[in-house]
Amino acid sequence: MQDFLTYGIYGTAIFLMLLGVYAVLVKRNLIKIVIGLSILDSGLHLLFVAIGFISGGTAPIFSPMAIESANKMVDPVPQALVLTAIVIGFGVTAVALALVIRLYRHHNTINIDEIKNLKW
Amino acid sequence: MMNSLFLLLFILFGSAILSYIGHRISETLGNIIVVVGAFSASIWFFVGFETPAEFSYKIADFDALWSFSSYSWIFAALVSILSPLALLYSTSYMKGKERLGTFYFNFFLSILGMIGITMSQDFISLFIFWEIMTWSSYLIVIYLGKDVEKVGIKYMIFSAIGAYALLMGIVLINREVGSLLIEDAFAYFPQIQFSTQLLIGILLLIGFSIKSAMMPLHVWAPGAYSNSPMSYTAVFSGALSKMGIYGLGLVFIRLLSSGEFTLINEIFAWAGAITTLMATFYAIIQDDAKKLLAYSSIGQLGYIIVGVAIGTELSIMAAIYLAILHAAFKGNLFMAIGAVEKQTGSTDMTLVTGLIRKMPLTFFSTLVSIIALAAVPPLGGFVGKWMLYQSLLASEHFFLIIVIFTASTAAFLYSFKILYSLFLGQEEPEFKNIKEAPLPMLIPMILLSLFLIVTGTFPGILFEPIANGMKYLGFNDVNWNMSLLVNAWGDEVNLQHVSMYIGTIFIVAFIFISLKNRKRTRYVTTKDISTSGEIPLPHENLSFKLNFYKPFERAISPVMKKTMDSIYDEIGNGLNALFQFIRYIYSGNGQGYALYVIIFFVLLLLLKNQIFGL
Amino acid sequence: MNWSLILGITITIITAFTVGMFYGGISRKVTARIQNRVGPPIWQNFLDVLKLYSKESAIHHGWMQHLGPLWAITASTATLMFVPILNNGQFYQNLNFSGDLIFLMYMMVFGQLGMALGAGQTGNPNSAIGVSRGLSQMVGYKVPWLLALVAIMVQYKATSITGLIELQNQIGWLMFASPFAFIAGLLAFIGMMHYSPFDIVFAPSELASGPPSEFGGKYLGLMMTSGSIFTFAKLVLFVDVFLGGASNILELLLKTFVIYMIPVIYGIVSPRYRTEQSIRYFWGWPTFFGVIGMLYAWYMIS
Amino acid sequence: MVIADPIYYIVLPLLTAFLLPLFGKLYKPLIGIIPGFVFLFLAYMSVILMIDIRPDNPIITKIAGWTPPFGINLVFSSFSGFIASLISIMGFLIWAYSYKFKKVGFDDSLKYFILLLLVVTGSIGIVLTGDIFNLFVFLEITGISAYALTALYRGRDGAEAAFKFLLIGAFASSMILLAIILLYTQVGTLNMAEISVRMHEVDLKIKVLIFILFFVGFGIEAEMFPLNGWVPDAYSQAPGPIAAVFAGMVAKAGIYALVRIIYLMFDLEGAFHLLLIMGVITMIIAEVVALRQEALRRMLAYSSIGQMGLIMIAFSFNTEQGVFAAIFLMFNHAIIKSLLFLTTSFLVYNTKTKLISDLDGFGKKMPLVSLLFGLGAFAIVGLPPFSGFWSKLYVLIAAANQHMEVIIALILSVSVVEIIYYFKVISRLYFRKASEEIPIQKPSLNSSIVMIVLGLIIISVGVYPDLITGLIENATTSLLNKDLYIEKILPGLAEIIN
Amino acid sequence: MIEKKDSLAIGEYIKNFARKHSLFVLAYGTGCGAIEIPPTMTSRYDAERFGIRGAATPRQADVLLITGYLATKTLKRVIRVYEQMQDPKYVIGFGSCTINGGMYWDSYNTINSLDKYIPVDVFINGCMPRPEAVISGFVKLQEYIQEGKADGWRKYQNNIEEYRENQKRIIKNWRMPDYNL
Repeated sequence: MQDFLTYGIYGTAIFLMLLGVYAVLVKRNLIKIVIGLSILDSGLHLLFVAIGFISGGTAPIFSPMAIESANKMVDPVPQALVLTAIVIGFGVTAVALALVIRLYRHHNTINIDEIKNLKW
Repeated sequence: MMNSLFLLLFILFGSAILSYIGHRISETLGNIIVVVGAFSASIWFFVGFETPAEFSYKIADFDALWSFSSYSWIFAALVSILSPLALLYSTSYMKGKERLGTFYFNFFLSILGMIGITMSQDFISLFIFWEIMTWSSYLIVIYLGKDVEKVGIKYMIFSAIGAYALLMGIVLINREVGSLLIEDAFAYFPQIQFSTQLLIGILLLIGFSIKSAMMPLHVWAPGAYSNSPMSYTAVFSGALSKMGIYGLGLVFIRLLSSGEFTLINEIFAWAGAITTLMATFYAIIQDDAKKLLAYSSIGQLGYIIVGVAIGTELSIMAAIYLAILHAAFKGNLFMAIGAVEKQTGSTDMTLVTGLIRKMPLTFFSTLVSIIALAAVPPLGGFVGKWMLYQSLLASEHFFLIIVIFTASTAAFLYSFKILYSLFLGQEEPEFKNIKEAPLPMLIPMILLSLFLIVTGTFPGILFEPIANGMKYLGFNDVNWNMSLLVNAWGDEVNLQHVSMYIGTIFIVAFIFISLKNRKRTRYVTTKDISTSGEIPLPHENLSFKLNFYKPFERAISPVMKKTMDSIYDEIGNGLNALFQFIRYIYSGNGQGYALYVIIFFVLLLLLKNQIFGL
Repeated sequence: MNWSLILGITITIITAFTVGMFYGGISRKVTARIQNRVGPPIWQNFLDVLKLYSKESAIHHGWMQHLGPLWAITASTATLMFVPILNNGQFYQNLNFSGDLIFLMYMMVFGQLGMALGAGQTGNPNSAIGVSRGLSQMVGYKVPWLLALVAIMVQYKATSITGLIELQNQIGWLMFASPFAFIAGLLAFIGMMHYSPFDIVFAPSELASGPPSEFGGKYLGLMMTSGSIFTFAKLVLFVDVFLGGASNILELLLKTFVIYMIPVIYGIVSPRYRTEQSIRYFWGWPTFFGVIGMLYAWYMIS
Repeated sequence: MVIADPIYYIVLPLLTAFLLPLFGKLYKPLIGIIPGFVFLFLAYMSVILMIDIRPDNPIITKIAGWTPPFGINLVFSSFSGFIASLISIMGFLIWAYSYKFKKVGFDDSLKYFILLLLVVTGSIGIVLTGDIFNLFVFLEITGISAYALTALYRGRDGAEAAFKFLLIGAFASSMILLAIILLYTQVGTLNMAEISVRMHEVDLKIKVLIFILFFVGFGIEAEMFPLNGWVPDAYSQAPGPIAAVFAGMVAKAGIYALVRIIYLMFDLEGAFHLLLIMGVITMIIAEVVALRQEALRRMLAYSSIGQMGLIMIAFSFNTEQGVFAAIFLMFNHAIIKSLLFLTTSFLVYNTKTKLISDLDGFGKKMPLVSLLFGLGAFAIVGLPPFSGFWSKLYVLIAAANQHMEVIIALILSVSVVEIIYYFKVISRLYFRKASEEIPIQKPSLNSSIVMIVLGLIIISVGVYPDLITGLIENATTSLLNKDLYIEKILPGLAEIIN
Repeated sequence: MIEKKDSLAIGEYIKNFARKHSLFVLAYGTGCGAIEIPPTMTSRYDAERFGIRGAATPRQADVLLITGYLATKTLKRVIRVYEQMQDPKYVIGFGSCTINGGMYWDSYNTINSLDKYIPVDVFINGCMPRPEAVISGFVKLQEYIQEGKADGWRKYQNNIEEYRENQKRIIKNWRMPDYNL
């Protein structure tokens, strides 16, 4: 059960990443591409959090109870990092959406195939 | 305390800057600075040295040493003599052109480069000066803005290929020898592995031979020589190309001296000979005097390359002698053609005609140069050719001698063509008011002509420094006489007898033919010719100009079908198409780029075993 | 002043002139006889030259035309001076030891260049066309000629003619010692004489005699003088190089006459080549023989 | 005595960036002036720090008092310090160049300076940080501000370029993040020094996987082929000085990160081979494509990629000479390519189409700018006596000492291509008649001064390379001496672990 | 003892001897008479035995052979050619046409008497003259040369105005280059 959960989480993370990549590579709609990026990020974040997770572990706060079960304490670092990463991902998404708006105004389309002024 | 060598460069660089500033202010001031600067550098070169002057320093961890060897002194002297003359000529030739400041700046820089090359006793400063010379000459080549893309880029491409071949050789020497001093390289070179020796040798040879316009690598030369202002081309063809010869001499005689490289010597000698022959053929079919001279320069450089590549005592002597002579007569010729261009506005040999009576002194200097070029006794050119043939005979290069002798004979064709087309033939009313070239242009031409005449009888004045310089190349006891040529088998040519005899007979016959019927000998215009009674109209010019050597062209047509130019063009076009294709990689599609990332990533994953040796 | 040298030079030139003129006359006579004519007397050329010198007026189109014939005569006599006329110094030695074969090859062009310039100045298109053809043809025949001479120079390690003559006193005529070189040389020599079929340079009816078409009177006279001297000089050179020279004047005349008759007779029965045809001819069989001669020489020395 | 601490490299610009709108509210011109002071201070501090710094005494700053490996630390070693100083000085110059930013409105100017400050922060942060995750954060700061800067102009296709940049950049960050995650699972730390020490414990296969992820991720910033699709678009669409920022800072930071990863963390022999191969491919393809460009700035962008390829090649030799050459190249490329972009900005601004073919006769119209462009072109193709020559020479010498004759030949043949396209431009500038008279916007005084300063640096380093070689030698030693780095950051750790 | 005058005479004799035996003929062969030149020159009659040979250009020629009628157009050319020849030079009028116009005597565009326009030394009668006649004409010319009587060229020089006048009468558009004779 625990394995199933672990692998399930990992599997979900990888699935999300692949989904994101698929969206970015295949979808022609700029918004969908941005969504794809977000999904990709989410997958990564999930993976990161999952790594730090220990089944049945405690919060990484030093307390007398925690000290005796030090092995059971989940790793705090990934969690901290994921928070940062989420913020960054949010920033990127925001910029991306702003750009999409700009692109739509400029080109009157959000089909990426039609936005190819710069090439070669 | 300033080093005298450093001062020499400083004078040149200062002149460059000052002449730029001077020309920004007024042309006269600029011209004065140019002439004064050029001559003071030259005078300083000849009188200012307490030999042997040396200047050694370290730059970026490389030992560098400046000093004139007796061998490089010859070439430096060549530059120092030719360049002030060309600059003097230039003050008049370039009168009224735009951006003179830039022109003279680059002119001085390329002189600086040449002097620097000859004084560099280490490869690093040699290369630096080499490149300075190259780019400054490039800027002059495209200075007039004609065919900038074609000619300028071609020149730069080939210069770059040459320079980079040189650079590669230099870094390999650095690796093998651990020092960039030329002397060290000579000393340790024999200890290097043979294949590396070979590679270094070939690279250096390619580097140097591009500047001296050897056959498969010559295509830059015709355009570059004919497109730059003639005052510069005099130096370009006369002195700058000799820097390649200088380097070839060093490489062939000092570096590849072990005797295992005879094949390379042979290849280069043959390349030089074929250069000569083909360039001569191309010169023959040109209709523009500049182009003709440009090809002729290539041809003449071919002889010199042959001489250097053969590498016997006499051939080296011949090569250096020819190099000096070529500087004199080709410099003179380019100046003369420049004078024609200046006065008539064209050098198209089918248009300009009958200038002999308008520009007699220009004609005289052209004639003298052409005689020297065609190696007809009793002028200096013959001496060099004679020595070259003798050295080839003595070193048993029989078929080589045939090739270059044929080229030499064919050179008469273009020699005559240039004299005939520009100066002889019927006079054109259009050119009625042409005047002789101004004095600053004439003086250098006359001086060089006198030099050519003197060397015809007394080549010894050149043999002295040459013999001196050849000591540096390892030929210690070079025999020379003031005016007696002796070959390996003891056969000799006494130049004094030759000149005396020719002079005497010429004068006697001249007196005879001038005095005979003197009263009833009269001059008639070139319109008064026997044309089966037909009377040519004033504007009809009957001079035979177009397709002058058509029969000869027909005879040699099989070898002219595919030019080196067209081969390079094909390569260039092919590469361009390929590059254009590569360009489409950047398709402009953002998703595509993202896909590249993924593909690259996947590829790395797939190939990781190969890459990381798992 | 070295009066004996000057005397020798004068006598040599006069001899060469006389012989050359007579040879010219003989060739005209022979031509006439072959064409079933009586022909002019063999001294006809003397009369022609004399007449030309006695013309009372002359024109020139400028200095180069004035000087052109001078160059020609200078070159032809100079060639003569550096060729040993007779072996063993029996005749005037002149300047035999001051020049060698390579020098001579260039010296022989000197006059042509001068003539070409003179002809060029006239402004007559025919002259220029003639010069163009002449120079082109020269490149043609020089190749086998060079091959022949270089083969000999290489094989016997001598570039001076006196050296070659001495050598031939020991080993016999080079004509037999180096037969291929001889054939190449002879074929080239035919071209050098500018007789038919290689006379497109002077083609009288097509080009109005080509280069000399604007030369008349004394200029033409000087040119004819120079031509006859040059003919003799070339013959002597050929005889010296290939036929072992001559030890007395009679032998010399005999040998030169025989050699001279080859181009003459060949010419009489030949039509005219166009320029490129003649160039291709020279670069064909004669060059082939020259190359064979060269290989032979190479084989002999190694 | 000025307080000189590497922490200011991060803190000051970051703080200024966020406070700038406030300043702007107080007094409008402050928007331009304040960043100038910040950059000036950073540049000054760089000089102060660089005077003392030696390979054996890097300055290590512990942020918030946490000692490594627990806290984040900044390492100002000879190498990172050199790059950081370069970036900060370039930052100052670019500020000076764009001080009177195009006379556009308050908003644009504000955005511009904020983003400029952020880019500098991010780039310097990438260089200085000793923590891998921190590096990622700085990379993202750089990235986001770079996307925004690319799209700064509304009139151009900036948004398109920015979006492509973003798309690829997001992939890069994902990969780096994934790599960090994997790395963390393996070594359980994020401090680079400690990672380096613990790296040998990692299974080789995982190690390679992590490496590849890092390689691809940083390769995008380092403009490696085929990950460089964004480069020409971004360079050509961003404001002129920003292209210089990209060439001089962002790309440098990217290659720095890549090199750090390779040299410090992964002792994989194959990494160097891979770097060499990718360097060669990048260089060749970029230069070849540059040859066929019609737009000047795209051409420069491709040329920039080519130079990055050359830098990669130089780094891949893994010898002292190679690293020396590479750092020299980085320096030269930052200076020269910035000069080129800054001058190009003026050239292009005065043409209608921004194509090379429109540049006929600009040598007369804009003598100073054209001259400096020519100088830059001469320098970048490696003609003596300009600074580019020396770095190219050192690369060749390094390659020669590695017995890589083929690589030398390739580098040199590519240089020929480089010469062709640069000289095409020069010949158009100077040796063609101007087609028509368009009113020309002359460069302002401050930008002229900046460009002249850059030109002077090029010439003086070219004539007397020893000006800079001492610093570069120190930097080389510092990069190659991995143990020293670890020892200084984590005293005694190596012994404990081993 | 030979007087100075005698020596001059001897010199003149020798010169004339050479001149007479070396006649370079420039044939102006526009008329039908030109057909007789080839037989004269070739094997059957072989004029070369008298030292007569063809010249290609007027500069080299001694004898100008006018073979037949001259149209007003061709006269101009003939005058030009004649003036380009070197002294001493001789003219042979060949056939009746050159004497009195022959069968073209009343043609509107031919000249009747050549002698009016350029000095003719020897006329050869006949329409057309046979090679024998031609050769006899040449022999006559040789005789004149030896005797010094063939001085048409001198006559032309001395009476140039008169000749010019005659010439200009025929050639209406006198556009000849101004040769200094």
